[in-house]
Amino acid sequence: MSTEAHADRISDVSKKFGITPEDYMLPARHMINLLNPDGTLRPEDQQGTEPGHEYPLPSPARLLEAYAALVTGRRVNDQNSALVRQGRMAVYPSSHGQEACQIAAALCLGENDWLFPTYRDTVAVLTKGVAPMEVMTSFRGEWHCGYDPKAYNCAPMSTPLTTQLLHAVGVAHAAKLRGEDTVVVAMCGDGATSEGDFHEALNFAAVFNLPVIFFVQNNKYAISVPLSQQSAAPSLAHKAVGYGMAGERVDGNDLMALMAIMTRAVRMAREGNGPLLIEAHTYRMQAHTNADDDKRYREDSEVQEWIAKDPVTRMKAYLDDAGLLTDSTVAKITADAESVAKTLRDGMNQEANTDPRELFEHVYSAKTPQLAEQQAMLVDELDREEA
Amino acid sequence: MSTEAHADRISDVSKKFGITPEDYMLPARHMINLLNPDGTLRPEDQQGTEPGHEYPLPSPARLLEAYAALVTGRRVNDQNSALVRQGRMAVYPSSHGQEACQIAAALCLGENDWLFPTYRDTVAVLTKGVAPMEVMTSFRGEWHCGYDPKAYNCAPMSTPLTTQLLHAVGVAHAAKLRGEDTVVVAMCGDGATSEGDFHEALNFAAVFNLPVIFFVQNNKYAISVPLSQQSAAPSLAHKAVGYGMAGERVDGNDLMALMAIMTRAVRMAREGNGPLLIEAHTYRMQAHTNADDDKRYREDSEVQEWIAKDPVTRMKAYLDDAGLLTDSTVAKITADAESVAKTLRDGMNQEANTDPRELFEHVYSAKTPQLAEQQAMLVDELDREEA
Amino acid sequence: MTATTSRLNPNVSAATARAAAKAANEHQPVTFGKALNTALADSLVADNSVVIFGEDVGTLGGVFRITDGLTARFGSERCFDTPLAESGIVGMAVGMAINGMRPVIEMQFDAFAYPAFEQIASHVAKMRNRTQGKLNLPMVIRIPYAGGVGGVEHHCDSSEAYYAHTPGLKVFTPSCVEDAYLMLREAIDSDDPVVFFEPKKLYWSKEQVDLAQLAEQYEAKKSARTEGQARIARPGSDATLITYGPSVSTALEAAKLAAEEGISLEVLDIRSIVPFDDETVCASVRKTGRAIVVAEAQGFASVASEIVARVQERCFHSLAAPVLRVTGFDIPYPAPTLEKFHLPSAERILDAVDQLQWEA
Amino acid sequence: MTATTSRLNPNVSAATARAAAKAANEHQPVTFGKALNTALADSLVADNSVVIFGEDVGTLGGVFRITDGLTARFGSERCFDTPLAESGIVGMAVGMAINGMRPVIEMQFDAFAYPAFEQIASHVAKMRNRTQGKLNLPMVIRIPYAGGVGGVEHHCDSSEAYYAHTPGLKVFTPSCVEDAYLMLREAIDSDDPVVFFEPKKLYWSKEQVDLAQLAEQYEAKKSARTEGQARIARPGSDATLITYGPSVSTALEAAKLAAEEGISLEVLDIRSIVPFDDETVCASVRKTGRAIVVAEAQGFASVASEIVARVQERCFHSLAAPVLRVTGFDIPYPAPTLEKFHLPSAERILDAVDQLQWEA
Ligand SMILES: Cc1ncc(C[n+]2csc(CCOP(=O)(O)OP(=O)(O)O)c2C)c(N)n1
Ligand SMILES: Cc1ncc(C[n+]2csc(CCOP(=O)(O)OP(=O)(O)O)c2C)c(N)n1
Ligand SMILES: [Mg+2]
Ligand SMILES: [Mg+2]
Repeated sequence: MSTEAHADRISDVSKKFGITPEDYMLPARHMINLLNPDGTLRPEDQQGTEPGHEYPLPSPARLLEAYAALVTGRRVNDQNSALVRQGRMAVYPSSHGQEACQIAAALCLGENDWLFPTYRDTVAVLTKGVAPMEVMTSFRGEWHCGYDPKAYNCAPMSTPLTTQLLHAVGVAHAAKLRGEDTVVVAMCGDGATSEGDFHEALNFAAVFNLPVIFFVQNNKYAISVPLSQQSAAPSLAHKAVGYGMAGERVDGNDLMALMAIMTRAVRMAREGNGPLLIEAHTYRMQAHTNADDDKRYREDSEVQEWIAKDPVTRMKAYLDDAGLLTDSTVAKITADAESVAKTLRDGMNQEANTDPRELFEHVYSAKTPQLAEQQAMLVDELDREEA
Repeated sequence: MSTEAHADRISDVSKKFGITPEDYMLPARHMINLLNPDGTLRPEDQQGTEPGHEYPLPSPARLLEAYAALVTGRRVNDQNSALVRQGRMAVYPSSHGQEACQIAAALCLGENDWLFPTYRDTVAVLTKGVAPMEVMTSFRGEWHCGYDPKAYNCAPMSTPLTTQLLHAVGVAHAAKLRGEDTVVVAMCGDGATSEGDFHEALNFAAVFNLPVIFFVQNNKYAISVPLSQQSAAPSLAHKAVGYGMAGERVDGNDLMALMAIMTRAVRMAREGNGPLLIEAHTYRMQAHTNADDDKRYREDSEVQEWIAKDPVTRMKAYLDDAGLLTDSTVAKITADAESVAKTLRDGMNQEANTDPRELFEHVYSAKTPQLAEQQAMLVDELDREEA
Repeated sequence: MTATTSRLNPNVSAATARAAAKAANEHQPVTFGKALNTALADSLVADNSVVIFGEDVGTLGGVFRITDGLTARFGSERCFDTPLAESGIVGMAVGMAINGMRPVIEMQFDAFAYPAFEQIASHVAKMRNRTQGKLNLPMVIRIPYAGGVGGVEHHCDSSEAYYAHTPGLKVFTPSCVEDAYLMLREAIDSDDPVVFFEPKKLYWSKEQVDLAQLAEQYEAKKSARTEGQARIARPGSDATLITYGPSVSTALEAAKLAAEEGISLEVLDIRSIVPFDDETVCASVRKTGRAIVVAEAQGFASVASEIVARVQERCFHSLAAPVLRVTGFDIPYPAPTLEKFHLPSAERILDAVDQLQWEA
Repeated sequence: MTATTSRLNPNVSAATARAAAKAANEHQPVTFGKALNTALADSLVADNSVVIFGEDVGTLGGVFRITDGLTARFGSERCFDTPLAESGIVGMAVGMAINGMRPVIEMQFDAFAYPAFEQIASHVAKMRNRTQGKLNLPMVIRIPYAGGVGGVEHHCDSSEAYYAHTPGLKVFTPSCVEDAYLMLREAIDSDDPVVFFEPKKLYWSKEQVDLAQLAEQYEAKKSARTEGQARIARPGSDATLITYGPSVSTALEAAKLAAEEGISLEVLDIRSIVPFDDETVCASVRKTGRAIVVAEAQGFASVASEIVARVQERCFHSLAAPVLRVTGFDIPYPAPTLEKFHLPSAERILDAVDQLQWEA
């Protein structure tokens, strides 16, 4: 049913752009990059755009909104890392350096649109609107994901790599069958693209012509394994054509480019043109998690090089130059970020609130006789202990 | 370690061809096709070849050898289908119409090279040299694959779809580590390309720069599901670039084109240029197996159209025109095919030779105490029955 | 032998399918397969959120024809084919269930569900728990399973233990036509994910059952629940045969033979492996004092092991003999020519009955 | 609580790794992890066909550092990283084993082996049988498993039952430093595929063991075989605790506490789940007349169920009480803050001991 529809869509779109379907689906020859590391706008002929791969610049208001989220995202990353160092949080996979990707991925979605994040996408989840302490629930050692996915249209942060991409496809499929125009962003890392589920998710999305944007944060490492050991492809975005969808590469530390690409991607997906694959080139500035020792597998000099490409300073420089950052704007942005950080500090100082009796409550919609028995045994133990 | 080696190889090869790596990896714009359905050689500008995608014509001797195998392959398919109709074989997934693919895939390999076939690749397995009755063992309801894979460098015909592609990668990897120049052909169908293992196998092969040729027989159906429901890609060969390898489409009913492509592919793989993906366009002329009813999902007229493209008549017409088929050659080819068919008929008339005691013999290298106990129980039952 | 296996090949033949279609005719008995097909159709009618998908379930109606006619009747949005990828099918079902649907998906054969194992074990089973009950996954994974049909390798696994061992999944398996209908409807209406095992050798078995009446009773909530309820398939007093799925008919055959020798065997059809009906099982064993668990799957660390363990934990002092097992051997499922030696047979069950220390 | 879990995070911290490295120092006791690392190194030396691969096992030395230093010492052809794909890793290992290698592969955590389930169940387990013994697969799948380390979801599953239920696989799990070394060497030298479960909470546990001497004994075939051989971890006479892997230490603790109350518990470490040592287990239970099976995994259809079933089948008339189980609950593995309530504890074992009908 829908595949031919999808192929037709691709052919229509590429015709509209005046290029071949193949040229539409293959990524532009160069990565899309609008801002230089120093925050200056790149000359048009160096932005990487070409026919069919052109992305309108976001409005100043939109950029300011994104920048505010970026500052908060950075603050949250660093606050959480501090909480881990202080022993108040069990584990935290920081996305320091990758915040621009996560802001763009989440911010370009509408309220009814869904986000499918991974363990590293705290900032995206926050940006989707989930309350800070709810986002951090699982990292502090509680037993559940902390938020109601349906209240925020945001799935639990997924740990088994790439599995969540298929759930994203399912959510989009259900919406489509009901005639809703829900767009879904499904996130994963460069390493995760090697898993079979990545393949199956992209294929299903294309065959059923579903509005899913697969957003890959290529941060160059999967724990210790560098990209060159993960894939021999010219780029991860080159995988798209093999499913019959368009792929694009973007500078993942360039919030402006990310917003531009994601805005168009969401619009095109919503208009029924099927899935898209976006590969954002970024870098994991810190170790995989606090438990990792990245000195074992990469040179500090490599990390240092990426400091100059930092997404926050880059965006700030642009907005400063453009005269968009008044003192009061800066103050408000900083205060908002601090307020989120404070919420986290205060929240993490509270003891986690967990009752062992709850272990049995949500395994099934109603407790099985077996679980009721096991719960009774535990309750008896607890009662005896208390007595 | 090896990925960069692989990328370098691709870049070297494409440079040698005077094209970009991307153009080398993407399939030629048109499917490679040397012979018309009527057996005439297509004009050079209609063969689908282009720079970097050129395939030297096979020698007459080679073509004759391939044609002889083709005639045998067809005869075997039809003999087996007859044996099924007569109730002398349990099940047979015929490759009637696809024989040219299977001949080329197996015939271009050297003796030390390995073949990884599926359930539909009887003809390829035969062509690799496995004795006819050994090939057919599992289809007649015995419990093992029938042949010694190491004696023929031919894996058991795999049923769980696409899983065997990874085994092929492993065999190539082991050979490479030992410095052997073994080439491996791994076969699967169009439907099987949707499985996660397909993705993982191609990726591993490219990352480790292994001499594996992934040979997809795109026969347009996976049981009842047509290609359009399986993939929205411009072609299955377009998947190659996403792994950093070259992909090519070929007319799978054109034995000359297949031999030309496979000869170059095996040579290039052996020279260390890594894996390749070949998509052969063919058609499953009969039902999925004797148990299937293809009238439920396709029009007979579609099947009829493909009769005109038959690989056997096409090749025969070419060889006839070229004066390569003398009467004595034809007689020898026919006699050889008949002799294989007779072997099958005679073999299938023998009762399958199976001893229930053997159920326990090859589960482990030595029987566990548990299996010894279970075997004793069965032997006791059998003894009592006989008594 | 080969002739027989050809007729019994796991892919249902065209002739068999036509026979099945005929069997739907009112005045004829109904097949197990038709009961499942009707349960699917009735569920599609009853609940707009039910969707059916998998490999070959659309136009073809499934290799066993269990979804026969559903695409034609309900359209390709309610019953459709997917690309060939089991993890994809299960994963997409998870997403659809998150977003308000009740997916009923088919794994073509038992061993072909293994590629989906991560999705099932790490997500289907755990999503509700992970979200404190905020996301429930009302989905059914249908798996044609077990042997006795002359199927080739990978087509006859009894894989129920893998799922029964995984907390968060319910595991059902019907053994008669009425249960095929009722249990599938219950599974689809369940708010929990159900792995629904269909003994493929029963697809063509027939019984005189009025499906329309059953549907009416079910929808009026007048039919008895099957979840967590074992069924006394045959009452008896001397020993209990505890079994399920494809082995129920074998156990009944054994009980009939035993009766001829004056031994009265009670046969329990577990039906719902998870949740498990300790009550019915223990009541029977306490009454008879002897028990044998019968199942096709290899015995080691199996559902049969669990039943033995539970029974002796709970009924120890009522037991006159150890609880015995008659199961498949701990070997890969054998090919057609040998499966009869592997599967529990009435004779093997009776041998076990003989070992129940009657002299004591 | 969170502070504790941070220290015990499943990804070994840099500090822990340095501590482990120090522990290798001759005059210090040896960690379980170091014993595994040494077994790998010694196998690489002893047999050129041994190759080690998986996610992060190369440069990093594995997230638990079990492969630490192997790439540096043996080169990246003997120990190397793969792309992130577990089915790929297992499938490639199958091919390498077909072509003369002895692959030793690492699944990063228990639940991350699930994507490879089809390769393991349909090929690793069955290739020998399918080829009448022509192809054997001498490969080891190392799986760090079980809990007690404050790990997050998917990092603490006890998944041994899935593999133990699958004929064709051997399943080993060491519980002490000496066995870590010996059993891994035996697994690598085995001509059958072995799923090798490493209790991750033991990685940093230390004992005074001379690995060099152990290596010498092993290579001179002077060390006792561990395959199919349970180990009496503590002799006793009143009841038998049957256990393995991470629960052995808990059982020993319980036995110590029981001894203070005058109850003598024998502790059996099963070590080799498949093949199983019926002899040692039954001898002990026949002697004591009472048994409790202790395991971390959820109990339903588990290895513990199997052990209970076997023991009561074989020792029925020696039993003074039902064989009891102390296992994890039938729930998804809980998060760090709650795992202590889920895991078998010495107290819970002693409660079970109290229920062994001593008055009878
Ligand atoms: C199926 C599965 N296998 C292995 C792991 C263990 N693991 C967690 S994160 C990780 C690396 C992921 O790398 P990438 O996808 O690039 O994401 P990043 O961590 O860089 O954001 C691995 C191997 C897992 N979570 N799931
Ligand atoms: C993992 C797995 N899933 C499902 C099946 C059942 N099955 C056998 S053949 C087949 C269709 C395969 O189609 P394709 O790959 O195109 O090969 P063809 O049969 O056309 O040669 C299916 C679904 C299987 N063998 N393995
Ligand atoms: Mg990464
Ligand atoms: Mg096909």
